[in-house]
Amino acid sequence: MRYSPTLLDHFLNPRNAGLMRDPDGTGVDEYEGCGDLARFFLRVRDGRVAEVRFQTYGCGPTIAAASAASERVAGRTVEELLSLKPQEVEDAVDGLPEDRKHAADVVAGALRAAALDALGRRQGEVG
Amino acid sequence: MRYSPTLLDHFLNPRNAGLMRDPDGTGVDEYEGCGDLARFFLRVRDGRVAEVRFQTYGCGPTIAAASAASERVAGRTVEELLSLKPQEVEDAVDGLPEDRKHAADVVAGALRAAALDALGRRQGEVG
Amino acid sequence: MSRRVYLDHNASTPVHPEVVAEMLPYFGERFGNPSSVHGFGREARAGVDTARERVARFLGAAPDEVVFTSGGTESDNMALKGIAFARGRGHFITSKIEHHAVLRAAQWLETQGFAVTYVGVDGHGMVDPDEVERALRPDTIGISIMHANSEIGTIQPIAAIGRLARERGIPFHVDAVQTFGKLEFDVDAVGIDLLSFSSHKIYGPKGIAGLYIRKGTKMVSVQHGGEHERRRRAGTENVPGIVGFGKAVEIRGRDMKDEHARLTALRDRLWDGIRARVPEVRLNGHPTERLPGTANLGYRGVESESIVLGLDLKGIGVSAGSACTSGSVEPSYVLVAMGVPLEWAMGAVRHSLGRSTTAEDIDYVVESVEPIVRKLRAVMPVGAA
Amino acid sequence: MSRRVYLDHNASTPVHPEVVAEMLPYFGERFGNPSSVHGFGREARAGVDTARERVARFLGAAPDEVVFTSGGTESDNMALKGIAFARGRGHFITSKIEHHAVLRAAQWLETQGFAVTYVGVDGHGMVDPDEVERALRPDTIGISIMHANSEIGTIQPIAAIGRLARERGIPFHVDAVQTFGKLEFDVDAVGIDLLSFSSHKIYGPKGIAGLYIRKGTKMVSVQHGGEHERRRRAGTENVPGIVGFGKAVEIRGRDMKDEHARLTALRDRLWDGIRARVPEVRLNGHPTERLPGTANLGYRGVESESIVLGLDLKGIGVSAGSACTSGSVEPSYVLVAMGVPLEWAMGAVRHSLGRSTTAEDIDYVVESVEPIVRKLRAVMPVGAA
Ligand SMILES: Cc1ncc(COP(=O)(O)O)c(C=O)c1O
Ligand SMILES: Cc1ncc(COP(=O)(O)O)c(C=O)c1O
Repeated sequence: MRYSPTLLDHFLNPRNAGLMRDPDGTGVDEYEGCGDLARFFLRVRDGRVAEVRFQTYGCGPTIAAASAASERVAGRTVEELLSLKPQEVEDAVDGLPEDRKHAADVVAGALRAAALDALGRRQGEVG
Repeated sequence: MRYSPTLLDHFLNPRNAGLMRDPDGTGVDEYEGCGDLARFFLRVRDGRVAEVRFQTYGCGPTIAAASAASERVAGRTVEELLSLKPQEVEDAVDGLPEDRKHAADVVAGALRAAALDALGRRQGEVG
Repeated sequence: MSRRVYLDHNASTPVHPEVVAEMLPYFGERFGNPSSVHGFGREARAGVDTARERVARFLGAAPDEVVFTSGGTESDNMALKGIAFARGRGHFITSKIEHHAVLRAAQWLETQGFAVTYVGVDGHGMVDPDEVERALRPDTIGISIMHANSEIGTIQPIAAIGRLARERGIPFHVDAVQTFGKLEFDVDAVGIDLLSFSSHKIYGPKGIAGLYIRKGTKMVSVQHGGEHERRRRAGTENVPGIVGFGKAVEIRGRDMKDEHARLTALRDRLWDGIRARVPEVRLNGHPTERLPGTANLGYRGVESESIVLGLDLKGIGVSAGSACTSGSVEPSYVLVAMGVPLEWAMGAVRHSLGRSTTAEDIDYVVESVEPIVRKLRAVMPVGAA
Repeated sequence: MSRRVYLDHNASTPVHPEVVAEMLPYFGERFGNPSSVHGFGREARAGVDTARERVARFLGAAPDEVVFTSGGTESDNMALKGIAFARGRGHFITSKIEHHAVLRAAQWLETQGFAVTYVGVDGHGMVDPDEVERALRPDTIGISIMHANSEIGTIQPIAAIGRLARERGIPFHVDAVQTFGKLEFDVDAVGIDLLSFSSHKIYGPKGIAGLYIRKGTKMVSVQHGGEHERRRRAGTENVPGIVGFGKAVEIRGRDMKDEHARLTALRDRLWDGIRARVPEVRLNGHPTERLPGTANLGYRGVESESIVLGLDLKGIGVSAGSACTSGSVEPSYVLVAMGVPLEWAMGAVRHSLGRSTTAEDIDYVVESVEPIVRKLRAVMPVGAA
């Protein structure tokens, strides 16, 4: 099998999958040319990620990466999330084959977008 | 094996191979484009073939065909020999593969040539 | 993963034990080069001759009309290029849903100055003979239409196309890699001049296939070298492969009919079982004119590779209609040509059944598919695809 | 015919029992298509990967520089045509004694507008690197020189030719079908860009071979279709063949050196034995720079096919230097290029030794040859040839 046990576990039993009502931030990323898509929803409390939800369309690794990342980022500050690297997402699923690296890209991209959205809304509130 | 037992026997133990001193007729045939060559020597008594000798250069079937034909034609009249057909030579070795039919051609050709030569000499003597 | 179910017979098949047994002596004992004139060579040659006769008998052809090649891909390449280079210029007609071996050979011929028309297909993946007729040009030198497509299994009206070709004296090539040994047909009745057929799709070994070339068809060889295969395909013959192929064909002649009925029933059991449990699923391909063991199912809004992975984790081997290679998911060009909407095409999964497939296997697959698709749909954004 | 002696290893070899054992599981169990992503496909892919690594290690190459093909003939065709069509026009240099796979591919390229120079050889069958240098043109796009000739075994000065090619940035192809697994060499040290090598000459199965392509070499594929072999050779991989080939190469890495010494001694025993008993016999090929197991002997005035037949009837398999096909005896083009006089060339017989060859075999052959040649000479017209 070209995928790690961790990846397969997240693929078979995705954590935090689904919609979120009234999120504090949402973000989407799509892989250029590829149908793969990830959408993240964040609930933020005291500047930290209190709850994460996601939806994805894509091959197994994308689903698994989204699930693993959703666990990994819980509790972080929104600012930290702004600089989330694909490598960290890849590490969360114990590696990705060369031709599936885009799974980490699209998940990290969607999470950064969601963090940016949350930050924007907060500043909106403050301002 | 693509050759008959008869052919192989003649190839391994050629009958009547060799030169003949003062023959009454000799004939050669060579296969066009192919190095295969047969030369026959005839001793004629009372218009009939009393003794045959041959030399050949060529692949196994040619040697065998020459040997088998040398036995087959002994006792025939020289006139009969003039119309010797390749098929009869082929029959004498119990058949030839398609790509070795020329063995019968070259042997029949050389025997006909030897018969013609013998006939010419006889007429020369008479005239 | 205790249970394993292989439903990818259109990709490749396990070699029949009788075939392996037939091949074995040709590795260590009858190992000669068939071109050698000595006894060792003749033993090998005899094996090749027997196999050629078996294949020819199956096709209704003469043994010297059969050329052995290294695979279906080579056969297709040889057919198209052999016709093309024997004529130097001209126009081909083929279809949009041919195997890549035909399509890419045709595309390459276009770079060499040949012209090609690619006819389309209808919603069931069927070529229209009238469209082939309309595509004919005065300089048409070849028509290449596959017998059945590997992805959807739709069986083409090759007899009608063969008539067109024959009336005009145009060589007709049929890629029968997916039907040879599965359907009965006769090269004369159908008017076929060249026919590609392969071993590893019918329980023979990989690395061996054939091209039928009707006597008198103007062809040149495309692999140059020694004078093997009556100067039509250079290279030392793959003797054990040829011997095994011949045996596989012989076995198919024996088993084919019963298998046809059995697989058709199992294939329908699969489709009926899945559509009873899973919403928004469709059958891609022709409802009746279809390979007995092939069922291509499209799950709306789901990505097919994730279904393949889910089934793989249950020990089930099926293949995805779309392929995600290095980051770009391409829907199948066959489904696109059929006009299958993208949200269905991206979720296409091919099940292809074979000798070993049982009703229990099918039921296991049916039960496994349902939760996988349900779970995948649960993580998907609505209307994403 | 109780005793059987096979001295035609340059034509083909029996598959090593360890190789057969390695292949067997890939017929019935690990039968998947390596392109399939599921478990059945991955098992097959793993076998292919291991074999590729074994071959690469033997060559001193990277695994992705190795492409598997269906035979030495295909490798040679792919090398020449792949270079040619990647460039569209240009000039090749090759030799007059190449295998037909190279010669006829080159001749075909001439019909497609490419130019070819065929350099000659000396009396030992050796190409002169200086002649290759003189043949160079500004538009030279490829040099193809074989490593060792199958008929005479002469080993070419490929390192010197490789230097010439490298200095000018011209791709250098070496047909190593007869040396791969028999001689040690390193593609980097010799400056080789493309190398043809084959399985059935080294106790691997028929129907599988390879082409080494140095990274960065501009090449196009010549068999079009799917994206196998990193898009360089379309067609489902011959998995058992590849696996067996890999094993055969591994075994050669282990046995090659000892075999080299053993076969050289046996080959010399054969030559010494025959020339002591038979008058007017010569050795064709280089006295020292020669394949260990190859002895091509010429019997003056005798027709070689009849010697082959005579030995065949004693259970001995050797091959004729001249071939009588459908009524026309052609002396070997290799011997002709070497300037061997016709009355010697027509009587050339090749003995090629291998793993199973023993000293007893050699002595049996020596004893068998003498009476055969003597009898044949007895029926021959003096000075006929
Ligand atoms: C219709 C068709 N043609 C050609 C091929 C090519 O066969 P191979 O990959 O064995 O060369 C296939 C294989 O899937 C096929 O299905
Ligand atoms: C030097 C050389 N090149 C190429 C080939 C062709 O190999 P194959 O006939 O296995 O395709 C041979 C086979 O004898 C050979 O000796």
